[in-house]
Amino acid sequence: MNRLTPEQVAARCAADIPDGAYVNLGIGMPTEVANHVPADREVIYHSENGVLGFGAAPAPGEEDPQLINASKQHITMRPGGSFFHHADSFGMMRGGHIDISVLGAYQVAANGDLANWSTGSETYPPAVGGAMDLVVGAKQLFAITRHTLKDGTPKIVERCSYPLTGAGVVSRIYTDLAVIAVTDAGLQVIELLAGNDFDTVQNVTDAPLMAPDTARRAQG
Amino acid sequence: MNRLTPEQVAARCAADIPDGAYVNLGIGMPTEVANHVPADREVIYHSENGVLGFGAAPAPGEEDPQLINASKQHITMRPGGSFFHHADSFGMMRGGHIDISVLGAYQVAANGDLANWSTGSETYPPAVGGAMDLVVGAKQLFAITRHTLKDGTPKIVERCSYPLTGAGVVSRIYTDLAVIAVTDAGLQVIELLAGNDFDTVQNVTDAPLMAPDTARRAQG
Amino acid sequence: MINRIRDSIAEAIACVADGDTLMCGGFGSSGVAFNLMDALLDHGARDLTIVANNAGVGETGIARLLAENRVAKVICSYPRSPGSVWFERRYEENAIELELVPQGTLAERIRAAGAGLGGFYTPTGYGTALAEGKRTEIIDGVGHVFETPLSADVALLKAERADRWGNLVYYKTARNFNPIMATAARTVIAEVSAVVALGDIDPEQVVTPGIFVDHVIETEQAVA
Amino acid sequence: MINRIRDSIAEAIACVADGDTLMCGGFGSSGVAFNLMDALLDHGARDLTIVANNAGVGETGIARLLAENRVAKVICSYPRSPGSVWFERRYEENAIELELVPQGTLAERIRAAGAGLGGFYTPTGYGTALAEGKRTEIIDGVGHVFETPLSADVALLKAERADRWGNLVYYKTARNFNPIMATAARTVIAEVSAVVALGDIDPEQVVTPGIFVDHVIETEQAVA
Repeated sequence: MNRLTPEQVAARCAADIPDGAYVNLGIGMPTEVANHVPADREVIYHSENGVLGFGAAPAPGEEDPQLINASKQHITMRPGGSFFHHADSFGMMRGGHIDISVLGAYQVAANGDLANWSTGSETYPPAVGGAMDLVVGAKQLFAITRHTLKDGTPKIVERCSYPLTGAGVVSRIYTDLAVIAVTDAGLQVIELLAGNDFDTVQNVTDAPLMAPDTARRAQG
Repeated sequence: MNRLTPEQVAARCAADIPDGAYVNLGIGMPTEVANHVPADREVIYHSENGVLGFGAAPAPGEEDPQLINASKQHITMRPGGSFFHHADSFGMMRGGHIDISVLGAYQVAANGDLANWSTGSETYPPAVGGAMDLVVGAKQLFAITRHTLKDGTPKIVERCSYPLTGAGVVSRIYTDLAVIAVTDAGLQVIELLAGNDFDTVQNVTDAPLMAPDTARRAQG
Repeated sequence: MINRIRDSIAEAIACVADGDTLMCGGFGSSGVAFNLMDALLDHGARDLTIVANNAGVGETGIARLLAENRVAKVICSYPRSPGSVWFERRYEENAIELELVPQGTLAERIRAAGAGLGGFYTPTGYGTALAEGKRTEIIDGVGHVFETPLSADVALLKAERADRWGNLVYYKTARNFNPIMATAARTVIAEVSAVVALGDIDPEQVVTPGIFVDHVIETEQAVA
Repeated sequence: MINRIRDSIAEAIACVADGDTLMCGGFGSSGVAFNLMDALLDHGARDLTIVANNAGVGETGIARLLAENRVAKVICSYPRSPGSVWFERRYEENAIELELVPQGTLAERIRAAGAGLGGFYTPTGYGTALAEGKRTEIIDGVGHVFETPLSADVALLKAERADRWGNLVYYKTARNFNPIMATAARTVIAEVSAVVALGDIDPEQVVTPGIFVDHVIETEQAVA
């Protein structure tokens, strides 16, 4: 089974972000998306820690330790960017001003449920960050994640076993194996990635998937 | 009966504002107080419309129509001043960050009740502005007002007949006839102004006053 | 390419519909989008609800809309000022509805809408006639009033400078309600004294990030 | 004459007492008042409640206070990060209490305290484990959680420049929680990279007006 690299998944997700969109990038794999904006588009990225209009990672040696994204990675600013404090930053999110939120995931369920803050462990501390604000506030929510854990355990599941971040909130899933739309009828594969066939991807997915062909037939 | 001019009342009030105080000046006579800061003090004035650290009125010809106080009069800025929006401005007031609020009054009662927003008239529109935020948020509240209406009707009253802005909120009253402290025992005259005697002032006051001598005896 | 700058003021305000709720920035005559409000008269919208601190003075701005009978309701804190002749006339005629809101509560209700909150408890107004009929609660021994978010269909703002992303900075006390109203309306229109190149506004100094702004009109109006 | 500038960091933090609730600005390692937090170790305060976005990484800041067993409770949104070894150890040992708060709710609770509000309804967290035991309400068809204001005894902030009135400006994403924490603590202490003359900060650009600030310490720490 072939898998995209995290950079390739981020680039595939970036390709679906339209010109002019305001997009929050959450902690983890999502922050990578800012490095892959297609050249013909202007996308304004938002990070929870109080910045709009940031660009790609800086060249080595040009890092500013006080200019970071949600993952605490160094970023650069684009002309037109702005800084603001945390209450204003989350007002943008909760208030419905963000078009797309790209979030990491522990698990995404067939109904769009998202779990990404707690494993329910007594000893491994939970960490919620801005995820719960984004799931209630952003107009559209993309989850970006490896398709499985390293041991092969599916992360795209029939029902989340971890505590939920939000119920029915994810509309698209970008993994190293596929792009998947969450629909009322279930998980619709939009695109198989890295040259895998449908059955290969279905086999490492806990929830039933609909093949790309099914989509075309349903639309036709 | 002699009366101070409004400017003289404002100057008398300003004389009681300590060095380093943050002081909100409300609409009407209070805004005049900023013109009378004693030379040995630094007082930081706040106006509800989003400014801290303003100074006296500008010289004729130097007015900026976009730089105004709560009374919509032109002001000047002192070094160290700042501008901010209305939610931040009222956060300062409601959040307990203002040391003294100087407010105008329709009526002040013997128990510190303040009425300054509505006459209860069906046809004369009410106007509340920031008064209700100040009475809950400022650490100390000074009322500054003419002692009576032009027809002689007392404004310092046993009980307010107009709808209240706040109950038991005023600690000091500055009028064209007297400086009065609101105490648990009632209205204590601190200072008779403009050369009037106690009985003259009591005669145009609806509530019983305690003479300055009484205060000295009580303290002694 | 993102471009919030509009050539025509009529195009910028075309979205206003009869019956809309409009937020109008300003405190007294400072920070008022007079050009947008004049254009609104030509546009013809009526039966409007106006959210603003004041209700206009003289024959300009909100006063002019009141004079032309375009306003059904005013939500404000201080409708009566020297020169607020048209508001006083309409009020006396019982031709206009007034929702009087303490100024800080007005600001906070607008902010709450912009920040996606469901409402808040404030001590402001507790025990007064302005809290009558409202839900109240004693919190830590202090009486509080429950207040709901206040949003609008359109906000008409006055700012000093803008870039094509819609980033705004303001001028002195003309800032007032404008930044919070920018967050709370479905469509946000700003008239500005000058449009500058993208990047000319220092990111540390942006007051209203362009995320909140839909249309920008450059006016000739001098501010100082 | 108003002068918020202190010569000694020990004098600036002398007010901290055992059992205090401290707000610590910062997001990751940006905008953290590391010098004030180091001084706090020498000061000796213990049994502290820390309000911050993170719980420290490596051996600095909050992590160092945790290592030295000065912290009884952490109220934060994201305690676990690469390198948050001391928090993870104390958590595993059950030696520390954690109140996990969604980041936007944390920010809004802090702001509510600073702005004198009694609490607010937010949709954030509704229906999740983090809303368990909290009062909820359906507002306009959307589930909301009631959240209370969060204040502190002392705030330890990092800013870029200050003047003697205590006006503060920040630097890039080092701004983060600092301006709202400045409003919500009884005593506010800021370490700054540079003290400038009164009037050198443009009144349009002040982010935290001095009204919120009690003590300012100039540090040698370079920020860029």
